[in-house]
Amino acid sequence: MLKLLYFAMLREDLGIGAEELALPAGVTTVAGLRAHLVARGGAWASTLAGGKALRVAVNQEMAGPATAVGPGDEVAFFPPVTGG
Amino acid sequence: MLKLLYFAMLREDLGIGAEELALPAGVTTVAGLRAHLVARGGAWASTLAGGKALRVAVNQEMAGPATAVGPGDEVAFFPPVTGG
Amino acid sequence: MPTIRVQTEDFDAGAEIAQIRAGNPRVGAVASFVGTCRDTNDGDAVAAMTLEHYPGMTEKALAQIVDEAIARWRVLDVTVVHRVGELKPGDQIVLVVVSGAHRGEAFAACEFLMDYLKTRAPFWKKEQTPAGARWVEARASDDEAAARWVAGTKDAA
Amino acid sequence: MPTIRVQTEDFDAGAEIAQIRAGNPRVGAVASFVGTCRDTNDGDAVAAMTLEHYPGMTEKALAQIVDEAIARWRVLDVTVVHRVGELKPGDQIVLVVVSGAHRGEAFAACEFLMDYLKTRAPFWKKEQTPAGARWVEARASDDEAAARWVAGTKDAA
Repeated sequence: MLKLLYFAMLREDLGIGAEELALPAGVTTVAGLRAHLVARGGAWASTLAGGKALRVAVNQEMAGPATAVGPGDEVAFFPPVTGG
Repeated sequence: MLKLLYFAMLREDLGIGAEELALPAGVTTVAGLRAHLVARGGAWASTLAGGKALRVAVNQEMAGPATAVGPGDEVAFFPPVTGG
Repeated sequence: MPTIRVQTEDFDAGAEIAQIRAGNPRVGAVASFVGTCRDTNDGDAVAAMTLEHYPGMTEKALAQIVDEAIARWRVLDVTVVHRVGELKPGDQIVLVVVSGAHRGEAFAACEFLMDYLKTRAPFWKKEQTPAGARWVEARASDDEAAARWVAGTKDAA
Repeated sequence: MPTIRVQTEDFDAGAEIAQIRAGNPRVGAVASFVGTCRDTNDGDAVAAMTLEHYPGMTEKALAQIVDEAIARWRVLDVTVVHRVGELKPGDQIVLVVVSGAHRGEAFAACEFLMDYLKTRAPFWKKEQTPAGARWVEARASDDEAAARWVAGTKDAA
């Protein structure tokens, strides 16, 4: 299983803050996971589509498209940060 | 008359913190005044001689050797500052 | 030992400055920064804001940024406090305090911490304006400020 | 209105930071610096120090430096407090607080103020060490720090 988290505008646009997901067949990276979620269509496609400025963390560390994703990982999607 | 002030190490080396001085004949600048004081000899010569890192203020504004000095002025001699 | 806190409560900058100095006579310099909630942003009135964060990752990200600052400059100690939740104009948002023997390192580390925190720590601001609520957009100027430290243009500081 | 004070009494950094923010919702950033008396200098133990100044000129020089900072960066307000008299290790010596809309200007003005104060305001430190009393010598590094602002290498900050 994967633990997926969504923050800030993404959480609002997707209407969900967290979910558990069985690791989809063939998904081994952040890019693969994102493509899987975009394939859900609707808000998922428009919110997570390529070209949107979004950030991904795997196990609470900033990640890139090629970062590996595997069973038990916590993967978070969120907009560029605006604290401070 | 001039009001002369000496601070910090200069005050200690000269053994005086302040004095009133009739404007010496021919003295029109900081450099001239300094030369006049050096001519007193002893600690005056060794403390105010050229080559020593010292600062001069005329009427509480930082001054250079060419700054004009005239009757009623307050002239202060002191080492480079070390506050903060 | 660095102090890092993420909290809804307000903080006392004076107490944190006193704390970082307490009992350490090697401290000669304490640089600090307080970020506060303004009543306008991008030309619009802001009545209130909500600060959301990513519990767990936030603390980890702040700890990494603080470790980086301590490794890069020879500072003695660092305190970072960042608030989350509902804030009003005039409220304090973030505090960074850095102690060192000399001022150059303390100033540089303090500014570095703020620049990195602004681009790397998972916090998001949502503002209440007369036109409704909106998420604050990340600023290119913040990315540029953070990039200065990579380019090394501030290393002489 | 800038606040400039030269005093023998201690100061409260937290109170000054709170004061400069009070009632001004345009403030988004407060950068501050506290300089403290260390227990060593140039390798020698320092048991105490005396800070001498030039009454009258000190206030005037500080006011000029503050005016320069306000003119150069768009900061909202400045507070400078400098102590004189007898100080012990751990005692606070100087406080500079700068408020602004954004952090870049506040940090730059605060560091500029400290660098200029260190080379232009008529204060002198005399230290008590095991080998006797000595006047602190001006540091070339302080002149260099002040010169950076003339060269303009920090203008981008």
